[in-house]
Amino acid sequence: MTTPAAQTKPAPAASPPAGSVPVELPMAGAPAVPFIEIETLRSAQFIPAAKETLGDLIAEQGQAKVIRPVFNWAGRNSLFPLHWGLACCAIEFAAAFGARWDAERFGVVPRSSPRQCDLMIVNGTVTWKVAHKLITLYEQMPDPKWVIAMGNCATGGGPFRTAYSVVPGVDKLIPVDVYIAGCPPRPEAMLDGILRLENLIRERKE
Amino acid sequence: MSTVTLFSVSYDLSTVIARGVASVFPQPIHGWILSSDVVLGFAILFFAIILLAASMINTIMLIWWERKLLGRFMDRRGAMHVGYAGLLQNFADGFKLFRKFTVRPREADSAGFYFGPTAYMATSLIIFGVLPISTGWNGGTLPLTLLLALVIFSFAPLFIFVSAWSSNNKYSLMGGMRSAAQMIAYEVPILLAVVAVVIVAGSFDLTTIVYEQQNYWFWGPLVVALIVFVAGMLAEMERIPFDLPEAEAELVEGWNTEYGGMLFAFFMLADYLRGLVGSFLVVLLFLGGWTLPTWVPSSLTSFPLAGIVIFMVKTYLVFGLFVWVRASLPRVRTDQLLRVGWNRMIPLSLLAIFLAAVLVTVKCLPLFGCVPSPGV
Amino acid sequence: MWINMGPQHPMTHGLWNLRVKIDGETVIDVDPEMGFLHRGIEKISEDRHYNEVITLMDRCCYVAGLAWEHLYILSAEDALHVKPPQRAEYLRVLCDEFQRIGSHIMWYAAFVQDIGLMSPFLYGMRDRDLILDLFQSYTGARLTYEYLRVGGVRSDLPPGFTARAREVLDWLDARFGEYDQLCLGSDIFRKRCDNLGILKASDCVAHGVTGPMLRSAGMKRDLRKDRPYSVYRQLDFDVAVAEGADVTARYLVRMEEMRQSVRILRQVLDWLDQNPGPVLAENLPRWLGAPYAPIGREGYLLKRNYPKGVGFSSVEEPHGEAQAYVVNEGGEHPYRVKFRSPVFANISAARQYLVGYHVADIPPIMGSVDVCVGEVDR
Amino acid sequence: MQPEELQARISPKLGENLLGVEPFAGTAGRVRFRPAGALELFETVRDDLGFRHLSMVGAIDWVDHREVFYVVWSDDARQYALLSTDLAADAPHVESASGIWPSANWHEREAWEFVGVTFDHHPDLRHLLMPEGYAFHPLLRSFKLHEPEELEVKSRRV
Repeated sequence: MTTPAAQTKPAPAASPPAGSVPVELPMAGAPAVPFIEIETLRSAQFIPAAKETLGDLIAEQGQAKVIRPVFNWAGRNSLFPLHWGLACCAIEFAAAFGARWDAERFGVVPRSSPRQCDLMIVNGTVTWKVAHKLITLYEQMPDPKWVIAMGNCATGGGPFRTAYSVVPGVDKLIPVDVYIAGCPPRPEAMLDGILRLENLIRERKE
Repeated sequence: MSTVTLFSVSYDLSTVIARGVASVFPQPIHGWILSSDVVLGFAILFFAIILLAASMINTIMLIWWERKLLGRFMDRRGAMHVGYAGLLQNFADGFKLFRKFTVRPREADSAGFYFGPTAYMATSLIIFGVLPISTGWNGGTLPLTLLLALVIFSFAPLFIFVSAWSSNNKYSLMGGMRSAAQMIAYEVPILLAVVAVVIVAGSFDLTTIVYEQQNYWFWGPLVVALIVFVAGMLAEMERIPFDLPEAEAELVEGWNTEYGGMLFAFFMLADYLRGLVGSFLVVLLFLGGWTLPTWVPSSLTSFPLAGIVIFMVKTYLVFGLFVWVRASLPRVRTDQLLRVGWNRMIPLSLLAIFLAAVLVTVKCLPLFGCVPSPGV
Repeated sequence: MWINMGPQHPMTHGLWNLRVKIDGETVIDVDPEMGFLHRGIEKISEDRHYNEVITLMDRCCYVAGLAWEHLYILSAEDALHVKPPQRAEYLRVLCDEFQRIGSHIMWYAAFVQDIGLMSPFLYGMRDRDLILDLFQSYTGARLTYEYLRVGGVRSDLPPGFTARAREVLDWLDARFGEYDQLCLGSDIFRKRCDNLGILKASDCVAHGVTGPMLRSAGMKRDLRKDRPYSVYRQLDFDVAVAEGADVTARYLVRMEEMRQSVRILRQVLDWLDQNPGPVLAENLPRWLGAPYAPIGREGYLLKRNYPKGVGFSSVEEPHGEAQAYVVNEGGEHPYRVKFRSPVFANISAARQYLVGYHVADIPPIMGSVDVCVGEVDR
Repeated sequence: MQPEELQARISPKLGENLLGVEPFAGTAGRVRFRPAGALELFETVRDDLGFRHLSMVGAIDWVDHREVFYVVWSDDARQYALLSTDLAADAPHVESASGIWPSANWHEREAWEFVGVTFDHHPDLRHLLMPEGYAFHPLLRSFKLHEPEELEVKSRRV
């Protein structure tokens, strides 16, 4: 048994296939951790049905001044988050849907299937064991999609950032749009994060 | 009757537009455009478009109605920040889903994956063509509207099963199986309960059935049939306590687990369209359709479009009842559901038929008044 | 056919995976897969001051943070040879019992949603927020409190707390009947939950199952009675027991436990009203009292000479019996901290109470187990 | 139940494999035994002394040796007892208790995973909390934690 510190840098994998960037998931320098290649993941399981939906087509054909604001308005006012709970923040996530805060006021309705979601709220500590699943879920969500890192753990590992099994921040795995501070953030903070995300979408120009 | 109906409006509109268009063209085309067949065709088209738009808007309002009601039952507010009191919330949802990427899993069968939701949506919309909302709704009379509506209504399990199977997901498959079993099990009691209504009314035509309820509404004497019909409708519409096919806790989202974007919107809309149809049927068969009890002074009901307004108010109230059930009952299990369906519902519906036969034979019941002679 | 229920599945209420082998709709084998939330709390604790470990305890079980703080504190005090004042003990019991009600209400909210009852989730969250408000008024936080300390608690109650707490207790007492009406009053609920997920008392003992699951099998075991820690010996309450060992019995046990907790809390509030006093032990070593204060020569010496010790404690947490084993090898960090989570054992027996039932029965059964993944994975 | 009573009732069965029973706060006592006598001790403790409930199996790395301890509970005596044994550091192994107490199954998996103690004849000794194929035993003293900045994370935006 050698000390893990000595193995922080594992030997490079034997010539990764061209066109794919391996994402290495370090487990305190464990060399036995498998590589996942996001390109492979995408191509193996999911292919887009069509390059553009009918909605995209219409939006491109003109009327950008009318249709785009309408879709933008619709998109920001109906954010369906993925219904899952990682850790402590999930309790506050649930409380935000309770009677006192009622996130449904803003059109936020959790859906269980990632296909029907626009928003992934990473509400808790992300471990390397769940990292694969998290990326898969993110890939399963259809575009356009957003990610909120809720709480210190999802933002940067929080109190567990030194642990051998914890991802120091979910932005190591997927792109994050809004970070919410707090351990755990109060439900108001979560709603505030969602409203900030709505502002981000409002300013989107594409 | 000389009242303005939806069909007459669309016929007039069609005539006006046909005249305008025909005036541009020389004689042979001019005459052809003004021929009665073409005008009638356009009239039907306009009728369909108006009906489609009205039913879509009504469905979306129904979702809003359900969300607000559920919110109140649950001690919260429900959607309230998009539009006045959240009225525009569901339009936002719809537009957003329209805009979303539609993902098809590679292993999914493409034909079934796209055909299922589309056909589900289409069959749900077709029913609105045959349901009368108010007097003189349809241009002509169809003698078997009720039967036609129920037949179209019962196509759904086929399409649900096709889409569930072709999406190649274990949860979808289980949901599809449950859905098919459940809908087939509850078709039978629904049809039998309807037979009770038909025996009393003496017709399969929904308009006639409504007119038969001038003296008294059928919910009183046919209360057993009403119970069977409402329970069966809850199962057909897959709402709590019978929402096993999309039971969230065990099957994620049931048969629409793999559907996102517009196809999911189709499923969502079609579900509520069926909810609307179910409420329509309850109102038509048991609650007197667009009529009010005779003791209501006619001066109160003589405003324009009174029939439609009365009908829609009743419909929303009936749907509110369904929402109430949803807010207060847990979900049953598959085997319990089927057992209730086959062992309880069918005997009950047979009992309802028997009671209806007794009612027709005796002609008069002290509490409910007299039955008009069948077969008007 | 094997299906994966989790890690993202509405049934799990956390991050774990139940692999289920089904034949038609009947379950023939299950294999729980844990560890998606393993944060290495036991390892991190070896790198923290004794009081800093309390921070981790809150996050260990996020619905019963104070109970886990109490668990750790008891064994840490054993290992460090510290004794808290009496008022602190009562305050800890206050925390424990409020936490028990909060945790059970959270369980109720999640459980009824599993069987498709939607409204009680909202009612439960509404009532739980009242308890969290109370916590907030004296610990400053809603979920992660860091309130208990080695040698006592951090601060005393704010003025007017006991009156407000009594109001909340009256409100809750009235709500429990409402909950029962929504569940037990419904025929569908009884049909769904009776004779479901049966785990007999002998199986419970063999598989290490504790807490409400064990008591629902008719076994009267509650560490608060059998091995009274803190001041439970002075308090008057009954152990909630039910017969049947099924989901309904677990529901009944938890409901009765909440009522008993209200009873305990009324006594504790009375005592707290009458007996003011210090809440933190005096003459604590400096390195123990203030983790971030610079350790001077005096404190350093004290630490070096501090006697070694091993602490073992066991408390009746809302989910069952939790245990802690803390080894003090004479340093400012614990040498080894080991926790036993009740849910860990309860889930490990999953094969015993799931096989043979329907797929649709899995959510209510697992709901009745009351899974808190944080404490299983730690 | 007192430590002396435990000693008196266990020693005839175990003989020299029993190293002694010492008092331990809050429990009936701490039984120290040699790993060779593990199964006999477990059976004695469960069947003769009535400790039918195994609460916890834990392991500690004392650098020069490793310790495995078992916490058992008796419903009759309403008491806990600790059983503990010392294992050699180079190849720590002890007989599995999961045949006697089924609840030991997961606890032993965890102890193997984190402290590297092998349990002989365990039905299913695989990873429980860490992913399959994880090569380290994190709760060993030689396993050091580091700040995340020291980890090299190759990431890309998806």
